[in-house]
Amino acid sequence: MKLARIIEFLISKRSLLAVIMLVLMAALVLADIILPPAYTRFPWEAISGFAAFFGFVACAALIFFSRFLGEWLLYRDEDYYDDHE
Amino acid sequence: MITSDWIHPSLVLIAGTLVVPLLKGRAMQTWMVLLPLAVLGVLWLAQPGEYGQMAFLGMELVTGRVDDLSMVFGWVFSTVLLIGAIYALHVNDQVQHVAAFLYGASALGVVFAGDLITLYVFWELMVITSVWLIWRRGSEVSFNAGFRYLVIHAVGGVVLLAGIIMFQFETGTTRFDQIDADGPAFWLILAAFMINAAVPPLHAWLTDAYPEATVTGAVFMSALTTKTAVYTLIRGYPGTEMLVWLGAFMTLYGVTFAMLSNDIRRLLSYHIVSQVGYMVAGVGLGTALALSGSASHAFTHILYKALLFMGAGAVIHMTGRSKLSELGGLYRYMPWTFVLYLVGGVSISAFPLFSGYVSKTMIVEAAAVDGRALIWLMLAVASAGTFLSTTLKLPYKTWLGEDSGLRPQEAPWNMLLAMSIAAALCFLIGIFPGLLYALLPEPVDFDAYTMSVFLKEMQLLLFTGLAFCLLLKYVGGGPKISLDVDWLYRRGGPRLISATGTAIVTADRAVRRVALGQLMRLTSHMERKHGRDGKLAKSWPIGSMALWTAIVLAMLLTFGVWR
Amino acid sequence: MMTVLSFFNYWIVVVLMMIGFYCVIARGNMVKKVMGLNLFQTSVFILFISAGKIVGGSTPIVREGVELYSNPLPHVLILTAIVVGVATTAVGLALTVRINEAYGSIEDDHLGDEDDGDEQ
Amino acid sequence: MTITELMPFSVLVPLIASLVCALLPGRFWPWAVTLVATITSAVIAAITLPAAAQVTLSYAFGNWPPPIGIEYRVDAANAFVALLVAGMAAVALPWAKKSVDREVPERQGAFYALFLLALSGLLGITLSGDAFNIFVFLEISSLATYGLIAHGSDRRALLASFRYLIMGTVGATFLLIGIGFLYVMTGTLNLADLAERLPEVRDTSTVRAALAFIIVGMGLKLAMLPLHLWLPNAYTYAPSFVTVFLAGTATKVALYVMLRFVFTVFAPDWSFVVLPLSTVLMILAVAGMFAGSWVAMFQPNIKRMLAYSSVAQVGYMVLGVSLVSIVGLTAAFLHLFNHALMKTALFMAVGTVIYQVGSGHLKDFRGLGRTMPWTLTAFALAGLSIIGVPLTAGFVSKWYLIQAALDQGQWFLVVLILITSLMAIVYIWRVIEAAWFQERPGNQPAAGEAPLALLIPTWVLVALNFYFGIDTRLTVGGATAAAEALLGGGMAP
Repeated sequence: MKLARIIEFLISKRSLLAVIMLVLMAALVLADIILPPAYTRFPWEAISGFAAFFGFVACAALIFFSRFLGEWLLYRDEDYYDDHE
Repeated sequence: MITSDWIHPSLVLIAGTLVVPLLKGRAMQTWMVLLPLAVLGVLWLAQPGEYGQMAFLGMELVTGRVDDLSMVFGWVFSTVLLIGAIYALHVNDQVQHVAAFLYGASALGVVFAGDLITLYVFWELMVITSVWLIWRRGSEVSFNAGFRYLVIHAVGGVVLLAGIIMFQFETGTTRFDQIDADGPAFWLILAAFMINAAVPPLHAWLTDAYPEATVTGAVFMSALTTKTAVYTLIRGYPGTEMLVWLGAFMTLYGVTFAMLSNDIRRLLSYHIVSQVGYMVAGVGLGTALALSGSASHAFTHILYKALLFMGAGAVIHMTGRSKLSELGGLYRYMPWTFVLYLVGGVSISAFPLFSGYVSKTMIVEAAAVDGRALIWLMLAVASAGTFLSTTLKLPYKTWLGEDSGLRPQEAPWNMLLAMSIAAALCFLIGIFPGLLYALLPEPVDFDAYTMSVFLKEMQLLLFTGLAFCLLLKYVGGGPKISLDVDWLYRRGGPRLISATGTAIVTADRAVRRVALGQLMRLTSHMERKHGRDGKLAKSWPIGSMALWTAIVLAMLLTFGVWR
Repeated sequence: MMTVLSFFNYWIVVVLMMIGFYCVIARGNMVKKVMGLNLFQTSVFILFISAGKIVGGSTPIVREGVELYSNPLPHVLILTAIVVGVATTAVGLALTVRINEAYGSIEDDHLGDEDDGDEQ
Repeated sequence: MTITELMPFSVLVPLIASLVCALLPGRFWPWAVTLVATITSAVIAAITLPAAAQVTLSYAFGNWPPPIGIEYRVDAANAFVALLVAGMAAVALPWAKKSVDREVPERQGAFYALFLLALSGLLGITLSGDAFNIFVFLEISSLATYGLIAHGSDRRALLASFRYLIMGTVGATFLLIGIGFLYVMTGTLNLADLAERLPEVRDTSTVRAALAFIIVGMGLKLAMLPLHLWLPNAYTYAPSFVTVFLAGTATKVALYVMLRFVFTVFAPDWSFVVLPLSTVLMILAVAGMFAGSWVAMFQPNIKRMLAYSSVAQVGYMVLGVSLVSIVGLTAAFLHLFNHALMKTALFMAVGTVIYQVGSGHLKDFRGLGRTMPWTLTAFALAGLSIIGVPLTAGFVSKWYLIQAALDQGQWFLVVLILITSLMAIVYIWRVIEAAWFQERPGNQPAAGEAPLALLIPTWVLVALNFYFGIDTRLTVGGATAAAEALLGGGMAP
């Protein structure tokens, strides 16, 4: 399988890929700082790199919130419904 | 129903489906591909207008209304039928094929229905055909899930019917345009549409049933039921303020519960809820841009969600496992499925160059134009969450991550072909959004590929990815299920019913004891004098019948005669 | 007092009817039930016939010297109703015989209980 | 021979044929004679309906002019019911042959003679324009029915028949009392004549009592809750064919008699005012709809389940009546017709299963969907009609019922109708679930598909359910004409 080997290759170079990604992300934020904001319909649209910050925070919040929700209230064993149906 | 420039596509499909049980093997497979192609051909020939009028109970039915909005859905439904049929070619179960095609026919019937009665008939038909796609999985779990699905939609159907009746009574027509009734008719019809659109808390049927459907059936289901509901909402309820908030809430609800899911198709089902949330919010905004966004998002969503369900289905089909906690390291064995799935993943996450990008940004933009800051933020969080679970968590835990020791084959050719077609369409729409926009009812004044939109979206997504990589060990999961609203009727409801049942029985007994006691006291006096061994209060079969007769007669006489 | 007495035929009807209906309700024995039913029907017959009586009227047979006849129509009707009543009684008694053969009892009191099954 | 002269023969033909039938030996000839007589009746009724819808037909027996002689007076309402009764009998008879051979193997001459008597009695009730004549025909059909029910193979059939006899006689006697009161007050028995003379004397307690007695008496025969207690057992233990026939006809005719008295003899603007009739009927109807559906959901015996469902369906009809409007009465007549179609189809399907399997218990339905697909599909489709799914006849009548309720602004009735429809889904579903989703236990004999003689009539009725669900001209037209004939084209307050 040729495709499998390509994926294998990519995985073996994952630190390099990570560096490339980080550079790319830095470039995105830089671009956002350099270019003037197209709209300022919301106050945060004027802040450069807000979307990056927001994405990071939103992701972290979702991870922790859902985990909290699960452990606090919603998680049950997989056979929870079995014994009554 | 048939005129020179209009053949009802549902009719074509139903007629064609009747042939399916007669066919076998290669002939059936050919037929299954030809039939959706024929429907596409019929749609190609369709001209805008209204066709198939019939009189029924003094109302005028319009079985075929062709306009731009119904055509958008018509096109995508028949396309996904073709893709789904190819994906299911290897399945040797005619019941499933018949059910799937009839299900598609009913969904088409709904979008081309020009009046509420026709809509209702196809709406119900959609339920009773699609439930077979769940039951044919053949397990007890899927039977129970299908049954709950059936019950909820039966209730939804009754609600819809009640709404239609009141609508007809109020407005004197059953024509299906924007629902401008007020009072119960408005709310009942809206509630029925919302059940099918899986708006929380009426969504649990979806996440309960879809993961238990057959591998191929889930592909059709993911595409049709919720999107017909989106169509009816666009048609009937544009600009309903409540829907903006419900939609935004849906997007967050879906992504949150998706994070908790262990079953891969349950995870994807919660993302249906989340994605439909965007469309519902768009309907609620009600501006031309928002409605175009909803329609086009439904279009792209059907394609990429089908692709995701096909990818997940291929994994289930080849490994027999569906739990994230039992999967892992499959990339060596199913690399094509992996890559094609990822195309779906980046599409749903709205990466530039893929289909989700050109439609979702439109709804978000519409929210921004409307100046709704909170809605905008909620939708943005949901975007991050979508990327997080469908494109990062699920593929990571399935194809990469810890090796589960599974050594499956690559999926069969027809599955890969179907996925490739869907992936190609996702890509095509992402690159040439004009093709999609041209189908929409309103001219679209929106360009997704401006630097500002592009930068924001890329930052949002890539930094979500960064957070995922850093916080990987905190991501929830494991062999657990999470409770949802369905708990209310799976556990809460039965408990409540048995409690009320006991209460009713006790109350009934008490009332009867008191009533009979009174009666006995009354009659025992008579009895001591007149009866030797007779006891009036004893319940003889004939005695009680005759007694009731006497009671009713006495009632009528006292009320009516000796006033 | 006079009015009550002048309607004495209706009082008889009412009393008979009540007795008959009470029998149907309260008696478990099927033959007694049929008898109660007979009594009940008979009371109605009396109601019809007494309504047809005209004070001073003779029997409705055409003969010399009589001008005033009672109304003959109720008699004719009740003749038919009596036939119906007899038929009902016959069918009822026949059924009672068959029930006695099948169950060994004609007490309607919980007769069906011994059959297991689907009566709730 | 004009239609007016032909009309009485729909009653006379089965009456005379029953005498012939009682003397015939064997199994074929009684059935054949019955079939011919029934079809003749049905054809005459079919010819009568269009003519009666135009103008009220009147036939005087023995050339004694009414109101002295007995008159057959036929307008759209009776013609509609008569066609229903004779038509149902004609459809049920081809089905009867095999089923009766199995369940009543001996003395079929007498059995079919009783059937013909019952049929002729029911037709007589509908066509007669004379109050006492109605009572006599009521007793003829009832006595024949008791005999028919007693033919059931289970010994409980005897008990059911006896109880029905007592209750039926009480009901008929109540009717007789009512008629007696009316005669005392007006001196006439002719319905049309009564209607003319009553207004002078109607402010008396006697006339009011007459109305009360007639309503209770007919409520008994109609199985209106709480006077329905005789019905479940009678339907359950009677031979399948008898159940098939009675379910479609007997209660309908009783409803017709009640309507005839309440609407034609007493004017509705009087009868619904002196007694709180509208309220009483509505409460009883709603109670019947709920209680019948509720009990049906838990019945292990399918015949019994359908019997309780009939109690619920009678509730729908009475509900239509209680609304006292053209639309409400139309709904009642429509449901009277449509319910006959669906319930007959359902009982036929169950009877077919009983023919093949020997029992009508739910547990014996398990796994039958695979081995008897045609029978069980017929059951499921007729079940759709009783639920009231669009494109079936059941939908049409419920639609009109709901319209009638809405016209009166009774929103809660709409909700109740829809809830009881959901309950109907439950009890029909139980059978479908057993037939298709459960395995046949190994200790039960496998059953093959039923013979065509049973399947074809069942499917004809199923097809009619769908035909009248789509093409509603005949049913809605007939029902509207019947309702207008009763209400005199005007609206009651």
